[in-house]
Amino acid sequence: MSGHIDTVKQAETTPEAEQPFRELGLRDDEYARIRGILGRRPTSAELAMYSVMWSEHCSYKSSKVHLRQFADVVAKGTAGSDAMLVGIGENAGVVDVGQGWAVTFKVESHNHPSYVEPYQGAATGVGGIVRDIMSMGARPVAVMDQLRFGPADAPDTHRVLPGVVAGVGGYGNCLGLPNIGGEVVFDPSYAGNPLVNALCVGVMRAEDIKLAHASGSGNLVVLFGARTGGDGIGGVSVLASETFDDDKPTKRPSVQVGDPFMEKVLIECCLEVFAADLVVGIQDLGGAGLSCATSELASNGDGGMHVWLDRVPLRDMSLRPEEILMSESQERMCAVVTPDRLDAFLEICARWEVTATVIGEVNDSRRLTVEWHGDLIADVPPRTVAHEGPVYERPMVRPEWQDGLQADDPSRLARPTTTEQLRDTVLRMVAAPNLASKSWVTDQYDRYVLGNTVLAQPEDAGVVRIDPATGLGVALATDGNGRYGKLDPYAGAQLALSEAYRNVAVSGARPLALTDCLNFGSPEDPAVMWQFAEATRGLADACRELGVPVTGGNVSFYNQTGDQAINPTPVVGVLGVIDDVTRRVPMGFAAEGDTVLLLGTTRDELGGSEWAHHVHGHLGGRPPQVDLAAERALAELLVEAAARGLVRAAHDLSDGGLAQGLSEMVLRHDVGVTVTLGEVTGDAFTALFSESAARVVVAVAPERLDDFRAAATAAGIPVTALGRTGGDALVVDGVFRVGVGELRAAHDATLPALFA
Amino acid sequence: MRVGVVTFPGSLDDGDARRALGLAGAEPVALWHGDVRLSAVDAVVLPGGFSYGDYLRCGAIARFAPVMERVIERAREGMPVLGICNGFQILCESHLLPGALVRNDHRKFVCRDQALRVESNTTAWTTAYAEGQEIVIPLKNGEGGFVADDPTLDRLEGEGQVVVRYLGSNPNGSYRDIAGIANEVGNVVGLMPHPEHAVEALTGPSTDGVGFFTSVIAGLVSA
Amino acid sequence: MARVVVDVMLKPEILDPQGQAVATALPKLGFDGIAAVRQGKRFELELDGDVTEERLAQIRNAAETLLSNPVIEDYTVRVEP
Amino acid sequence: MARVVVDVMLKPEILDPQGQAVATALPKLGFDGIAAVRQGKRFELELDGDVTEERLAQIRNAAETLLSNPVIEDYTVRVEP
Ligand SMILES: Nc1ncnc2c1ncn2[C@@H]1O[C@H](COP(=O)(O)OP(=O)(O)O)[C@@H](O)[C@H]1O
Ligand SMILES: [Mg+2]
Repeated sequence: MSGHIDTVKQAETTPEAEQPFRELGLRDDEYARIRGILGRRPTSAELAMYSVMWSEHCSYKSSKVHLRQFADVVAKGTAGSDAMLVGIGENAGVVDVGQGWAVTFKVESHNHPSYVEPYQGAATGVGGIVRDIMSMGARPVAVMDQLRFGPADAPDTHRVLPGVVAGVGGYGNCLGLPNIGGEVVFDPSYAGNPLVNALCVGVMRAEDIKLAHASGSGNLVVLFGARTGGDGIGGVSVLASETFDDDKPTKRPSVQVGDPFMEKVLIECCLEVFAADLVVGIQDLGGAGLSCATSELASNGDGGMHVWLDRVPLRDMSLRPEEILMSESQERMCAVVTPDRLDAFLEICARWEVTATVIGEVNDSRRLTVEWHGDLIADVPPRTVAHEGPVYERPMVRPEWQDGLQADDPSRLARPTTTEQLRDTVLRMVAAPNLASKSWVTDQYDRYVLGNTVLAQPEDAGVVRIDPATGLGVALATDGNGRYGKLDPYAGAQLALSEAYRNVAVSGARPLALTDCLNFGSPEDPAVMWQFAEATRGLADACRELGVPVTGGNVSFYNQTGDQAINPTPVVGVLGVIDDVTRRVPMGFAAEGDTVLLLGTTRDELGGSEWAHHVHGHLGGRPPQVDLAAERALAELLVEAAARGLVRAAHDLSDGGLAQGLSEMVLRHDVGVTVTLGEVTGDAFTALFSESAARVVVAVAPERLDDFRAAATAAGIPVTALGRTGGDALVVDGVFRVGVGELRAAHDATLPALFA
Repeated sequence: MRVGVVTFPGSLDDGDARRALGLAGAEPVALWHGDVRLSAVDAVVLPGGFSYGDYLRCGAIARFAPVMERVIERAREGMPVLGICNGFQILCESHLLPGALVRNDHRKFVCRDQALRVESNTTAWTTAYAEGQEIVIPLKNGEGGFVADDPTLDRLEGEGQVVVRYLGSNPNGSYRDIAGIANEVGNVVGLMPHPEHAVEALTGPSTDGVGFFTSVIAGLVSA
Repeated sequence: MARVVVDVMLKPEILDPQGQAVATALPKLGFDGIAAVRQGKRFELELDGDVTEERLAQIRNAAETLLSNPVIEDYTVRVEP
Repeated sequence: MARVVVDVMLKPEILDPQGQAVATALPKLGFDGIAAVRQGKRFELELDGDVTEERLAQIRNAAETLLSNPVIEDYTVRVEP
């Protein structure tokens, strides 16, 4: 133990001591508020706790006022919200999927750490979201990853991408969680600001939901998992160095290193503990470590907790108490256990060789008190730390460039006209980094483990069976298009939701609920704040119309270089339920002689399109029109068609339009197709590359065609006959023919050539 | 027919192996790494995963688990043992099988549907296949390159101990495209690919993996 | 031909799950009295020709940028006798 | 406290993809004149108390059975000054 420990007693007797609150990221008025709450200056431990818990990351101080709209959607009783068992505010939302099963899922960002140390940043991102899911009492069953990088050929992308992918795989594979999908997107706006989001989904019986609540005076708080080291507390060292301690602070790493093996045994340990019903409440340790876990547990429970901080098992004996409170060491969990169950709890931990230590006790003091070798070093009302942080209505201004951007329509761009040019464009587009095969990435992820993966990449949605006895399953898809977001953040967010929703529906699952990760620039920039407000408003409005509530998510601000913010990138993950996974609909053409139909309406919509981006480096105009009523009707049709076995394949159209959609359907099983574009829309180019929303291509077996058409008519969905499957080429009648081999070569070569 | 599946800390495919055995008609028995006795099982599967995180070398620490002492002893007496992926690595570390498995030559984890040729159908785990039969089952590993010195490789080839071989492009730099081998007697088999992930059409690329499990059951029944 | 060895170890404050796994395994196998284990990487570089100060400086540069990640690792460079 | 270092390297005849990758990367980054690179492991063992002959023999045993796989690797054990 080095140096001097700041106690509550000292704080009372030295009210004027200088404190480095600004270095810890607190504003003058925030510091004054803390003094007001406590009626004295905070101790350095208290200052550490408030500063991390009141940070943007933990307190949501800039986003809170906007996120409230999501809760309002639920409060107003959207169709679908009755399926929600646990909503925003808990570690993750929980949805009732029927037959007594509940599913919890959430997407979260680990952007900045992945930029600093790609492998460990991405790995610990997966680790963190998996613990969130465990803290609901669920067994994690699958993960997904949403990755965004600068241009595919930029040097920094080459530094970051291989490490990020290896990290996602290294951690997830070692946990034994199948990776069932995700995204890989390249755009200059992410150069220097890669986005690494990760999603986890877990399953439990509805009655087994656990919450992060510390109730019951006398119950014990047990910390279990890895020992605590100095991980991720580079920032707090100022507490030691600048005021209270003359000793030179030991070096503290700002990077966290993950130990997936420890997390794997932690998962098994938790599952046994849950099965034996040994915990009252449970909480993962993520950002803000013990500060967060103890204050949230206490604040959600009966309101009081005492912690013996010196009992925390350490990896680094030089850690000071305030550092222990803030350490973000990975692979740790906190449980609240009744005294009579403690031995049983510890026995399970011992069997898995997991260190477990009683570090605190629940009481009815309404205070969170922290003791260090007999001295009281913190004494705070827990709600003021965990839930009553500052809330800001940040100024917002619609950027003055927005009008000019929208006016810069892609209609001025040169379009291919000859059949030769169209053919070239198709081949060029399937090879574009954003549209090319992602196998180089996804082949590094285990999609088979656990034996319940029914659909995974490159399918539209990941589908996992959750009950082998009945065939009940869930589907998940995530989407987000930052270019659309930049052109119109309100519509961009709605399009992200529309696409994920449609991807779930094409697989045959009924969309139920969503999670989101809102990746934006600095909230202190009024233009960014406007984008954020527009995106959240768009999302909330769309939730209401589609009848799918937001169950939880994450906000990541400050994704910018200098004053250049990333494209506003709300990533939306939609969860659907499918009662019988054998009815799932895959994306690829699987048989010859099926009729191929286009559902939905194609307009001349190329603003923000992949074509404008890849061929012309252009971003301008308006994104495709949002049509939520059409999306909803289309989804209902697709879910019905799947249940009745009417379609053999279905694939949604998005980036790259019909050309890309058909190419992917052909390449899935090397079954060709011949189509005519005459009835789609005016000219072949628009038909092939427009990105109009609410569109899907289906393949229907001859004997089901009448039934399907009747169902589509009843649903009011426009149907255009495209052609028939078969052969070994993608043939657009009268325009061009591309052999499967040539198409595959173009589609498969891009990523290996860039990153091998 | 009771077939044990050992769970080490970090085992991942133990549940899948039990499921596959059940589908094939055996009674799967969960064994724990700390067990000092093998509760009356007729055969044992060492499943895939990352035992002890694979931090030192794959399988290096698991080999010293208490249960392995009995597994090694019984294997030497002729009990059928199948090591899949991490299990294969453990068998090599235990010297029940020759050679070793090293980092993939491309240095990446690889998960793919792998075409294989069954080279030997005389081991305890492959009698259900025809010699030369081509099958597709998942492959997923980071350290799947089989290596051994030339005399050992020649002996494996000569004695018919190469059980399955990769078809198409070599996925990991394995010497002589070897995907799985057996000991001299044929009761101990190690495989990098995962037959337990190819037992249901719904979740696997095929059901080609079932044969490994029905083989051992048939052998035990007739024994 | 000369040989230069670059040792790369995780910084002491960084978690080392690999070393920890070895440290836990050793006593179980009856090897006692080992207080801690750290596991790192060892690179053996064979040079064409002699080791000059300039080439050593180059190798130090490579150790810093390619062979190690300075955010989490330290390295040492030495010429093997 | 004494420190013993165990170096474990792949045998020369075993393919070393990691060393090879480093060897290919070096010239691309402008580091020339490196004929070959091998990558191995370095274990630093901190002992409670002194290094005796008996303990060194123990550690050699651990290096042979646990820290290395003699089928593919060689090891060296040395006491750090
Ligand atoms: N980082 C990733 N991790 C896992 N799967 C991915 C990743 N990136 C892309 N995929 C998968 O590759 C397929 C194609 O991706 P994408 O073209 O973005 O799909 P969509 O256009 O339907 O959103 C999908 O199945 C997707 O889940
Ligand atoms: Mg899709």
